[in-house]
Amino acid sequence: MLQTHNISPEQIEREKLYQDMGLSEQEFEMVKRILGRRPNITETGIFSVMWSEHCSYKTSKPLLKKFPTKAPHVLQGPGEGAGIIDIGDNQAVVFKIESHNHPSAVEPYQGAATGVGGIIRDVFSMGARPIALMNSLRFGNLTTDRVNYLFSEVVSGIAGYGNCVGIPTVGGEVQFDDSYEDNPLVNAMCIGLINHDEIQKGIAAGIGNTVLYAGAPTGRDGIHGATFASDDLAEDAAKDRPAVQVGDPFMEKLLIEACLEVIHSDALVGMQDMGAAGLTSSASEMASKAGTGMEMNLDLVPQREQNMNAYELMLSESQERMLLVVKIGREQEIIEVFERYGLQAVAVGQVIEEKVFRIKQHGEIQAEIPVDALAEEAPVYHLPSTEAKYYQEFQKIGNSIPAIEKHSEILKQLLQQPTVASKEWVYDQYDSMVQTNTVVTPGSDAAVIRIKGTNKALAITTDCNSRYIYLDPEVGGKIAVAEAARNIICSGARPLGITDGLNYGNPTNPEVFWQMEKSVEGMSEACRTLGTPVISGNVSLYNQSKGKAIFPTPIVGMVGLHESIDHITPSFFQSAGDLIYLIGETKAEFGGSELQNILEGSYNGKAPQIDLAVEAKRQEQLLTAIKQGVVTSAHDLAEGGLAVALAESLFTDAFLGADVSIDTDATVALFSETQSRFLVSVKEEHKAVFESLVMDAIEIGTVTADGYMTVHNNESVIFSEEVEELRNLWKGAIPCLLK
Amino acid sequence: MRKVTVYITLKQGVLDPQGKAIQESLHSLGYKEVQEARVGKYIEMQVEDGTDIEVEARVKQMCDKLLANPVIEDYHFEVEGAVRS
Amino acid sequence: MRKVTVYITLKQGVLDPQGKAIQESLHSLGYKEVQEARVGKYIEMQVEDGTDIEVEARVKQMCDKLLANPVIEDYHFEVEGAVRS
Amino acid sequence: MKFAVIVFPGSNCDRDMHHAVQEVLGEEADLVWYQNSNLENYDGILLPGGFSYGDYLRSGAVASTSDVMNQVKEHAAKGKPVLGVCNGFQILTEAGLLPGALMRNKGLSFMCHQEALMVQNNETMFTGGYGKGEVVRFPIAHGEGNYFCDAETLAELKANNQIVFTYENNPNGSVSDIAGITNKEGNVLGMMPHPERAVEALLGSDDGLKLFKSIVQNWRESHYVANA
Ligand SMILES: Nc1ncnc2c1ncn2[C@@H]1O[C@H](COP(=O)(O)OP(=O)(O)O)[C@@H](O)[C@H]1O
Ligand SMILES: [Mg+2]
Repeated sequence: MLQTHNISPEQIEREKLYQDMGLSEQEFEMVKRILGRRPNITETGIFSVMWSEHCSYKTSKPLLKKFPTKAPHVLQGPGEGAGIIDIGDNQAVVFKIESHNHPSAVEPYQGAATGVGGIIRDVFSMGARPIALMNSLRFGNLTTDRVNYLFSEVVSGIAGYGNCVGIPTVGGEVQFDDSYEDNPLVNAMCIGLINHDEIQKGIAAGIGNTVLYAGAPTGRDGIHGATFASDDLAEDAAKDRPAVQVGDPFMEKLLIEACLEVIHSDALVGMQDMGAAGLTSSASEMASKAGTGMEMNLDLVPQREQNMNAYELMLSESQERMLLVVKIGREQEIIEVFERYGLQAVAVGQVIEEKVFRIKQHGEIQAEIPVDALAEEAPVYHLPSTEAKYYQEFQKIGNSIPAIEKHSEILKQLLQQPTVASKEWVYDQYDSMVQTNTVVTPGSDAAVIRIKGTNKALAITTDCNSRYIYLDPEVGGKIAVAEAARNIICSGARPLGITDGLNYGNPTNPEVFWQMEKSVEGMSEACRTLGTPVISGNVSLYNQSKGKAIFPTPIVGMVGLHESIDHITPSFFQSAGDLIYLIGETKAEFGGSELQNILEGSYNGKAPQIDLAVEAKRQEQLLTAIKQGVVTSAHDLAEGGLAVALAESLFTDAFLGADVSIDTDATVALFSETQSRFLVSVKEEHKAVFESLVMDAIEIGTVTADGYMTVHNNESVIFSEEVEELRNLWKGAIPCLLK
Repeated sequence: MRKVTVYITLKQGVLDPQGKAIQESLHSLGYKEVQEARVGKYIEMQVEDGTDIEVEARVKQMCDKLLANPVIEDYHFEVEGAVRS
Repeated sequence: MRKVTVYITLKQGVLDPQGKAIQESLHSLGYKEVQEARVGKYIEMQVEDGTDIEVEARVKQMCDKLLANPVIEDYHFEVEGAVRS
Repeated sequence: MKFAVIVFPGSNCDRDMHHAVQEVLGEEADLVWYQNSNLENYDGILLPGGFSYGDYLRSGAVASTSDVMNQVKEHAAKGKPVLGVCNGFQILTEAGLLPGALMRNKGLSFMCHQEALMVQNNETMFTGGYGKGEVVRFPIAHGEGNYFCDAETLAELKANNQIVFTYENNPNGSVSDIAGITNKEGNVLGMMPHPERAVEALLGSDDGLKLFKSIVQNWRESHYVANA
C-alpha cells in the first residue's frame, strides 16, 4: 500500500503521487486552485476519496438527474442516507440499496458482510428501525472452483452478518452469467420503518455544537476503499488487499440499539454513518449539508492501531462507526446511552461557522479545506456516449423460433439452469423470520412483511434481468422496473417506489456509458408510467476485469404497500379445481431468453419488447381483482416463460398438478419470454367477476390433484411430467453444481 | 503416519472481534491482566508418511489452497518429527 | 508482559463435522494422504507478568471458567518462558 | 403471570418473545437488560434467541458467565419456570443449568425454515397443552443447534423423561434427534426451535402458542393450590 509518512507537497506534485490515489492531473490542478497552494498528503487523500466516483458520482450525476424522484408520498428523496416514503398512520418506510462488488471479489465473506453492515447503517442513521434485508447477486457460471468459492462465501458473509444483527433477510435474486466471472456483484438492500417525527438528518448544525464519534475504534482497514471501488478490478487483486475490512455484526447490533435510543433525545442534532471514505465523508458531508464548517482533533479519535497518521485516520474505512452532532453541554447524556451498550462515544470536534473542514493532530493542522469544495464543487464529467456496435448488429437479427424436439427435456434443462433453479440453498442460510413479521418468506415473487399494530404489510423485491439490458439497454431498463412492479403486484401490494443499484463497466468506454445512459432513460420512463419514484440508489462503475465489462446491471429494489393483509396473495396454486389463466398474449421473443442460453450458450438478437401503457393497465386490473378477492394465486412470467412459471406455481407441498392447453406453436407458448404476462389461478365461482375485471386474461386450464404437469394442444399431449420429479431437479440443481 | 499441526492466525492489523470479546469478558471475570487476546485456528491432521521435504511441501500447498485465507490470515505449521527447515 | 497460548481441541469421541469437511475437501483436491483432520481453537494472549506458578494458575482458571467447555473440549496452554511444570 | 425476557448484548429475539407473550398470549412481560437487574418479582424467565456477545468463542459462553445468570439459577432452584430458546438454550447449557452442549450443525451452515417436531413428553409445565406424540411445526434458525452429550447423560435424559421435543427429520445432527430438553426437576426447558415464532397463523404456524399457554396454565393451578 502507498506509503504516507513524511511525504512533502512538492513530492506529491513532482512524482504525481496523486495519480496513485485516483486524482487526475486536471483534478489536482483544481485542488491547488481551491486551496491556493499545494495540498499535503492528507489533503490529497481527502480530495481523492471525496472526488472518487464512489463518493462524488462525478460521471453518473448527469444521468441520475433523469430519474423521477418526486411524488406526494415521498418524504425524502435521494441525497440522505436513505430515501423515505409515507405509508400513512404517521409511519414511513425507509430503504436503500448499496453495492460491495470490488471488496467481495477480493474477500467474498468479509466483502459481502461489510456490504450488509454498511447499508444497515444507512437506514438506522435516518432514525429508522431496520426491518428487512434483501440481496441481489451476480456470479459467473458455477463451473469453476473460484466462482463456487465466491458464491458460497458471499452467501455465508451475508448470512453471518444479517443473522447476527437480527434483521431478517427476506429475499433477493441470484443470476449466473459468464460476464460476472471475475467481477461478481453483491448488492444489499435494507428496509426500515420509522415514525414521521423520528426522521433524522445527517447535518452538522448549530455553531459550537459537539461532534461525537461513536462505535468501533479506527484501524487501518480499507484505506482508500472508495478509490478502490472507482477503478477497474486489477487482474492481480492482491495489490488491493490492504482494502479488506472486517465486520463485527455484534458491534453493529449494539450500535443500532444505541442510535435508535439517542434519536429520542432532543440533544441530538444530526447523525450519519461512516461509510465509504469514513470520517472524511461523514464529517464533510454533515457540515456541507448544514452550511457550516467542522474542526476535529484526531488525537481524540479512538484508535485500534499504533501511530496512525492523519491520512490513515481520515481515510480508514473501519466498520461500525457513527458520527453524531450533539448540542453543546448535552454530550454526557448521549455518551451514557452508548456506554450502557458497551460502546465508546467520544467528543472529537465541533461545528464551526467558518465553512472549512479543519483537521488537527499532535497540535498541528493536518488539513484545512473549504467544506463545499469536497461535496458540492466536486468535478462533474459529461462523458461521450456511443451506440454499441454489437447492439446495431443485434437489431438486424429477426425473431426466429428455435427448433425443439422434446419440450419436456428443455423444461427439465431450464429448471436446472442455476438462474432459474431454486435458490433455497441460498436463503435457507438466512434468518428470514426474526422480528416475527415475515408473512411471505423467500421463495415467492415478493417477500411480505407485516407491520405490527396495523393491518398493513410491505412487499419487497429486487429484480434486474441484465441479459435484456445488455441486448437493449433502454428496453431492458424498462423491463427491470416493470418486472419488479409485477412481483409486487402479484403479492397483492401497490408499488410505492424504488431504489436503484446501478452496476456497470468502465464509463470512460463510450459504449459502456451509452449502456448507462439508455438503461437509466428506460428505467426513468418506466418509473414515471408505473408511478414508482426513485428515492435512493447507488452507483458502482468499473465492474470489469481483463478489459471485459459486466452486463449492464441496474438492479431495481422495489417496495410496495398492502393496504390490508387480506390482500396478501401467494404465487403458488392453492387447490385442485381452480382455473388457470394466462394474462397477456405471447409473441415469439427469444433474444436474451434462458432458452437461447441453453441452445446457443450466448445472448443475441432483440430483447423482448415492452409497452409500458399495456403493462400499467394489466398491473392495475390484476391488483383490482386481487383486492376484490377473486384471485387465488398470482405469479409473473420471467426467465423460461410460461413453462417455468407453471412449474414454479406447482412447487409447493400441496402436491398439485396442472392441465393446460395451448393453441399456438408449443415452443413459443412455453418458452418465449414476452413481457407483461402473469399466471393466475381463480376459483370457479369467481370466474365471471375475474374475467370482467381483467381484460387480457385467457383461461388455459385447471389445477389438478394428480401431481402431473400436463400440457397439450388441440390435437395431442405435448408432455405430461411428474411435478415431484421436476421439483427435485429444480431444487437439486444448485447444491449439485456446488458439489 | 505423521501428525501435522497447522496454526492459522489473523494477519496483524486485521480486526479480530472475537479476540476483543474474549478479552473483555475475561476482564469482567476479573482477569484484568489480559492485555490482548487474538483467536486463531488450530488444525491437527494425520498424514501418511513421506520425507520431511515432501510432507512439508504438500502441507504448504494445502494451507495456500484451502486451509488458510491468504487475504486475511497467516499460517505456520509443524510436522511431527521433522527437522526444522 | 508474557505471551500465553491456549490450545482448545474437541474431546476424542466428540465428532468434528468441520474437520471432516476439511478432510473431504483436501481429498477432493488430491491430498489423499490426509487420514484425519480435527479443528481446534488457538488463543494468543498478552498477559501482565507474574511468577510462572501465578500465571499458570490464573490461565488455568480462565480456561475452566470461560475459554473451554469441558463437556466437549480439552485444552492445554503454554506460558512463554515458563519452565514446563 | 409475569415474565422477564432477559436481554443480553446481542440478543435479537427478545422483542419477538416479548410480543408473543404480551400481545399474543396476553400476559405481562418485561424486557430486562442483563445488567443490575432484579428478577425476584417475576414468575417466569425467558432467555431469548440471538447472538449474545456475537456468539464469539462459543455460542452462549460469554453470556453464561454474567451475573444475571446467578439470579436465573436461584429462580430455577425455586422450581419456577425458565425457558431458553435457541441462543437461550445454548446459554443454559453453558451455564450448567442443562446438560450437554450445542455444537455446529452437521451441515456446517446456518439453517432457517419450519421443522416438524414430536412432543415426547407432555407432562412438563411447558407441554401440558400438547398430546403425547403430537407433531407440531416450529421454525428453526441456527448454525449451532447440534445437541451433544455423552452416553451416560443421554441415558439419564431418557430415564428421567427429560427429552421433551425431537425432530421428525433431524436437520442438524443432534444426538437422538433432540430438539429440546428439561432439567431433572422439569422446570428449565431449553430448545433450539422457536415457539415464539409460531404463535400466529399469519406467519405460518401457531403451534407454539400452546407451549406458552401451558406455562401459564400450570402456574395458575399451582398458585390456586398455594393460595387456597
Ligand atoms: N440472494 C437471495 N437471497 C434471498 N432470497 C433469494 C435470493 N435469490 C433468490 N431468492 C428468492 O428466491 C425466489 C426466486 O427468486 P427469483 O427467481 O429472482 O424471483 P423472481 O424471478 O420472481 O423475481 C424469490 O423469493 C427470491 O426472494
Ligand atoms: Mg417473479
